[in-house]
Amino acid sequence: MMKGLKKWRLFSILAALTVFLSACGKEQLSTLTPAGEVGKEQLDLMILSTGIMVLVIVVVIAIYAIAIVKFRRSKVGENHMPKQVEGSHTLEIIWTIIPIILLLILAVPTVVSTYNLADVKGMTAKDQEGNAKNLTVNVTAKLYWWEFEYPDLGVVTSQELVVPTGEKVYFNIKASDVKHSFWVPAIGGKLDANTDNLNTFYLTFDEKSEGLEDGVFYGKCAELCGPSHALMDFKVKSMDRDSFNTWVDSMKATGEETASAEGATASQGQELFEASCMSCHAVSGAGSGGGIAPNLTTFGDRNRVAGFLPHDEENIKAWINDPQYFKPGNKMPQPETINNGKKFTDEELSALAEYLLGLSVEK
Amino acid sequence: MSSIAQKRGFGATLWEYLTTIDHKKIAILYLLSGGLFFVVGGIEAMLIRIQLAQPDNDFVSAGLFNQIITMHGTTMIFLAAMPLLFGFMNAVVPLQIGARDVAFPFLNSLGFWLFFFGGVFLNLSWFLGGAPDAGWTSYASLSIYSPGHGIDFYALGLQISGAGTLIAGINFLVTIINMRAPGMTYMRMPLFTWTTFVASALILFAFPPLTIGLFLMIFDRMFGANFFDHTMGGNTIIWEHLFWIFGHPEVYILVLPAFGIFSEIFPIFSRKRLFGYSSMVFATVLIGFLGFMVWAHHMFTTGLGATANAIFAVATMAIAVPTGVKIFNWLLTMWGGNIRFATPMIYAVAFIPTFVAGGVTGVMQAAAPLDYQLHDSYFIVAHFHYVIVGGVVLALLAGLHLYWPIMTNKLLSETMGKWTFWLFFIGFHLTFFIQHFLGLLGMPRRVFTYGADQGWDTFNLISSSGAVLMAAGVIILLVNIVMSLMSKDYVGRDPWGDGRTLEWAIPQPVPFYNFEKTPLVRGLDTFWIEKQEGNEEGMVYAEPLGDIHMPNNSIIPLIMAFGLFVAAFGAMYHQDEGKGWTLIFLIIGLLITLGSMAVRSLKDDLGYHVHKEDLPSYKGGNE
Amino acid sequence: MAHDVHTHVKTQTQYEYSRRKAKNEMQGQVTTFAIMIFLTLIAFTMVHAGFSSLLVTPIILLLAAVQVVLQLYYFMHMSHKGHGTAQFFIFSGALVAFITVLTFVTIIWW
Amino acid sequence: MDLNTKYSPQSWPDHPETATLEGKNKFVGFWLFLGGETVLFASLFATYLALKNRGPATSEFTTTSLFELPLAFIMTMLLLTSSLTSVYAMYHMKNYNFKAMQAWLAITVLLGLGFLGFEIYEFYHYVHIGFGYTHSAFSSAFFTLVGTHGLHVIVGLGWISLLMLRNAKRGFNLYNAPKFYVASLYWHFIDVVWVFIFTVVYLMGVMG
Ligand code: HEA
Ligand code: HEA
Ligand SMILES: [Cu+2]
Repeated sequence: MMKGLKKWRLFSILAALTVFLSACGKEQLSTLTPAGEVGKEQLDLMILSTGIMVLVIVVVIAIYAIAIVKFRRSKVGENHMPKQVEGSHTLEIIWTIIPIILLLILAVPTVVSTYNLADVKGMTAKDQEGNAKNLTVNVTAKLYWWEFEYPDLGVVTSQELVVPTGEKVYFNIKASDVKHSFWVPAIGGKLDANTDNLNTFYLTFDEKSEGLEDGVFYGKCAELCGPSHALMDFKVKSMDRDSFNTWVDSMKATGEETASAEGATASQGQELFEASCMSCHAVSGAGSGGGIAPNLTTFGDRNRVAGFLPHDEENIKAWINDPQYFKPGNKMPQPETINNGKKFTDEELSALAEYLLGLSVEK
Repeated sequence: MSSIAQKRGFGATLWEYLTTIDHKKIAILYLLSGGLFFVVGGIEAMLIRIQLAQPDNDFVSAGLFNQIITMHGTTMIFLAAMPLLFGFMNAVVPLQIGARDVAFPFLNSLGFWLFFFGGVFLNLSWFLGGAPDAGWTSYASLSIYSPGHGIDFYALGLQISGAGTLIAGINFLVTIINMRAPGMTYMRMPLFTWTTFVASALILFAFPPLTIGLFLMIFDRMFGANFFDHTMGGNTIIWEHLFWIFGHPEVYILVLPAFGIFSEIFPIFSRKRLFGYSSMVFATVLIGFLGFMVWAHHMFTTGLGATANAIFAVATMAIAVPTGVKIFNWLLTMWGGNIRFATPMIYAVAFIPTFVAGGVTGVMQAAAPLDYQLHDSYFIVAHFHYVIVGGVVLALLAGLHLYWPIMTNKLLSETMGKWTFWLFFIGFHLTFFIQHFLGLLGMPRRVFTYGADQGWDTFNLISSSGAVLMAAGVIILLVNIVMSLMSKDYVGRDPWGDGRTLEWAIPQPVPFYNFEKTPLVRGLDTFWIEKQEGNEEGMVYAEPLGDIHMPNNSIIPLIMAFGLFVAAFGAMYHQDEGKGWTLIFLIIGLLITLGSMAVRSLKDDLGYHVHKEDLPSYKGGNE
Repeated sequence: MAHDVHTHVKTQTQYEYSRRKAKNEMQGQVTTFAIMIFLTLIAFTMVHAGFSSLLVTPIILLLAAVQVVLQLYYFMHMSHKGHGTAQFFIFSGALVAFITVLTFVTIIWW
Repeated sequence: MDLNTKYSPQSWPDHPETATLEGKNKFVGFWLFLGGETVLFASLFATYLALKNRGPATSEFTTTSLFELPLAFIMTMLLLTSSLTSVYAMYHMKNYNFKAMQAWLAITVLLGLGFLGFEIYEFYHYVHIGFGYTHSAFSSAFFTLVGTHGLHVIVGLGWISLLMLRNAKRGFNLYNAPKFYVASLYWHFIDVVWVFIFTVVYLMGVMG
């Protein structure tokens, strides 16, 4: 009776906790609200292991609580001399066997899932015409930004990964300077970007990101990589296959026509950009990776500046004016070094901002 | 006898401590410097929590934050937790096994001074151009890339103090193997001695990989080698492996002695023999053994492949079994006992649920696919503070209260002890419980700040406020220590009343030669047996009173360690532009060290004898 | 702690006996040495002869292991009594060493 | 213990190295240290194996092009023989024959010096042809592994020589007997490591 009551209480506490947590967690960021098969598999494992662990804790606490209540000195008397028990083989066996069983229950799905999630055979699968069957993205992590190259599609972008929903997307992950780690908490667990080898895995995106708070999933760098490690965020846009195809086509199109700016200010911005920024930043989404600075083709479609600042003119200007202030240690030159020793004037900054905001493939 | 009762001036006392090779005084040196570093590491922790108390905080800058977390982790593990444990091992183990001192008193002192100078060297980085900033794990690509000398301080400082640790480890092993009193078989050794033994064995095998890893890093950074430079054929994963081959056993090096302390406390304060002694010993050895088979669980996301991940996942889970055996044995020790809630026991009682909570999250992380989500998130931070603070630090605090009378012949205040406990304990859970959820909500570790749009504000604030309570607890502890040192309430031998092992049988204050006559051990819990049989003295002896041979004090260990300290500066600075001349420091430093070694080995130092006529229980004649 | 040194003067027979024993042992050591040289020669010759490395590698590693055991047990007297601790720690060290090398040749990839 | 106690061949214990507690401690402590050294060298071997033949694309040095068997063979013979001579030295320590022990130790040192000479020549040669320490990951790993062994040889030589000089006038006592014994253990261990170096680095290297 007592026991049943205790259990019931525990469950209600757990339930309350779950509600509380899902209310707190952000859907675009929390591992507790997975929007992909991989993340779901991991959450299942988490629920299973949490269950086992809660069981272990409950058992320990129960024995423990009884022991310290029943055998306290104020209860058994100052001079009580306990029996000096040596041990008990039966008990020893029980508390060896039961944990082993619990661990086996956890170990089996762990091993199965380890192999499942490492299965990247689909990466090399080809259809009849010899085209890749599945989408592969090459992720290159660089000091504080991310480059996403679609080798089979001839498209490259940065800072915002765009993926189709409902299919496996394969990733080749590598770092170009120091070690980073690629993590989209709401989609699935992470994989390191090493400097010396290529890592591969897959993720699936089951939900369109459109409905989310910012219209994107949040991605993180999860390996300390220098002062601005905390700011090395990226975003993920997931869309249905048709929209994705459209996106790819418009990206490809940016390779043919050089996007010409509309309006006088924007044109001034374009001139400035071509004089000072083009040597590092590309504004064409067609091609392959390896850029020394983020590809800005989709800049107007993004929802953050430099991965973390709110996406508005003010912040763009402030960023260009002093990138080191916002992301210490990043590789973008201060304006003086690219603008003949001078800072950009406010007017020039506005022009650049307007030009950049006009770079878009989605609008 | 009269010779030790003399009152000394400050200078003489200082000199005594600088040259001492007495394990009891070295224990005090370890506790003092470990305590100092604990406060330093604690202040760094407070800075971390202040910075993270609210989103977009700019209390410290990004670069500085990385230095703070690196130094917090490194200081706490290498310079606080381990030395404090060494302090207790030094204070207690020789007494527990009925030995006159450790096997190599001279090396004992050398080990301490190496640790000390290594620690000082590491912390000088704050004042000499910036501390290391690549995390306590110092992964190779970042640490090779990191400008300035921070990482050099890390590599050289840990190299020096690591040498000290290795020496200390070998010393304890030999002490326990060779110096046990007659009758003290392995299966009669108190558990703190057993855990010291196994932890020392882990040190013996775990520190060499770290030594090599650090050397490779030193050579890469200071002498142009290419171990970790992939453009030259190097490979950064080598560092990860070497670090964790050391790093995982390291966590058991920390926690096993902590288990040992608790295994002493439960029987004393339950007035009952430790339940399942032999299985406790077996579990200790097994944990030590398995500890070497699991290191890659820190590298699940490195990309070692499914097979490696699966093997290491299952191996890691296996450690839960022997650890569980220990937990249940402690519970059953209390069961049917007569539990007295003195301060050490409160810590022990609080340790059980806390450590189990930390241990089971460890098992969750061992499930590799789940760890893909948890790795490098705050969940990990929560896990290891639950096991480290909830296991090791609670044991250190418990041990301090428990063994204080052995070291000072006084007790710490119980009232203040309880205040410290409650503040620290509540603060601890407030700080770290919530961090599990921060991790699940996607917060990576080692971030110097986070945006207000990430939904982590409240939890971080709660976490930071808990840290304040912990600090308050520590401050009360410091007051307690100072007040006890100033008081004159001597308590004498066996102040807890239920002491069971030899260290409680020895007269207080402990004479510098420990036991007048080597005791004879007649069973497990030898003091308890003697007490039960009404033996007032608490001990029987294995030999008649005789002259006692004692080693001489020596300043040489300090000088040897200092030489390496000087050499490290030379190694570090000689590559800087226009500072080639500093190579001379490397040479001078090494000469100091080698020279003092030569002096040591050329001069026969045979020690001296305390004549039996001068011993207190000498009654004339030939006994 | 000089008082636990038990020196006693041997009788002539005892003395001669232990001299003889030491001498026999020394002869054994020379044999051991001859075996070690022989093993080394085999190893070098096999490599020199240019057999397939798939065949030779395991054999020379085995020869090395045998040589090391000879060094440890005979030259370093590990076969004598009182070496239990030494054996335990050397073999533990060898185990850790083995695992370390094993991982470095398997899961550090390119 | 008393340094002035004089021993005769008859009163000299069978195991002088472990006749005192200090001796026993040294003996056990040293074996433990060797256990740690095993792991230390294993880490270096492991690193070497992982980095063997790895270098920048331009590097033309490989194990097959660098290593020569005759040199390795001579070095092996020198070191193996020196192991035997140090066994002889310990044999004479047991027999309380100080002069003979010193003589055998002297031979050991000479053989060790010979080994070292060849090693220095080898290193010098590699550096000379452009395979220096900083040349590639392979070179760093090679020099660090073999160099650490070489450093052990130097330490061993220094140690044994110092012991010989220091005790030349004193002869045997129970204070220095463990020291001689432990130094000889060290010397054997250096040989143990070398057995793996010649097998793993040179023999397996020549095979490619
Ligand atoms: C004292 C220190 C200590 C201790 C004792 C432990 C104990 C354990 N640790 Fe922990 N760990 C650390 C310190 C410690 N750890 C540190 C510092 C890190 C992070 C380093 C860094 O990255 O900076 C870390 C990280 C870490 C990771 C890597 C996470 C990651 O970075 O991705 C993993 C993964 O497997 C892990 C697992 C475990 C396990 C399984 C145990 C087990 O030993 C726990 C066993 C105990 C129990 C399970 C509880 C009692 C048992 C029972 C009551 C029986 C019944 C139980 C079951 C059936 C489950 N630890
Ligand atoms: C023994 C090990 C140990 C101990 C005891 C602690 C203790 C604490 N640790 Fe930490 N911690 C680590 C080992 C340890 N830690 C490691 C290894 C890391 C990883 C580092 C890395 O990522 O590389 C880490 C990282 C780490 C982080 C994550 C940083 C990050 O990833 O960004 C945080 C954040 O909350 C934290 C907090 C704390 C707190 C609040 C305490 C508290 O328990 C501290 C309590 C102590 C005090 C509060 C004492 C203060 C004393 C005073 C204030 C008195 C002052 C008085 C006078 C001067 C007279 N620690
Ligand atoms: Cu671990």
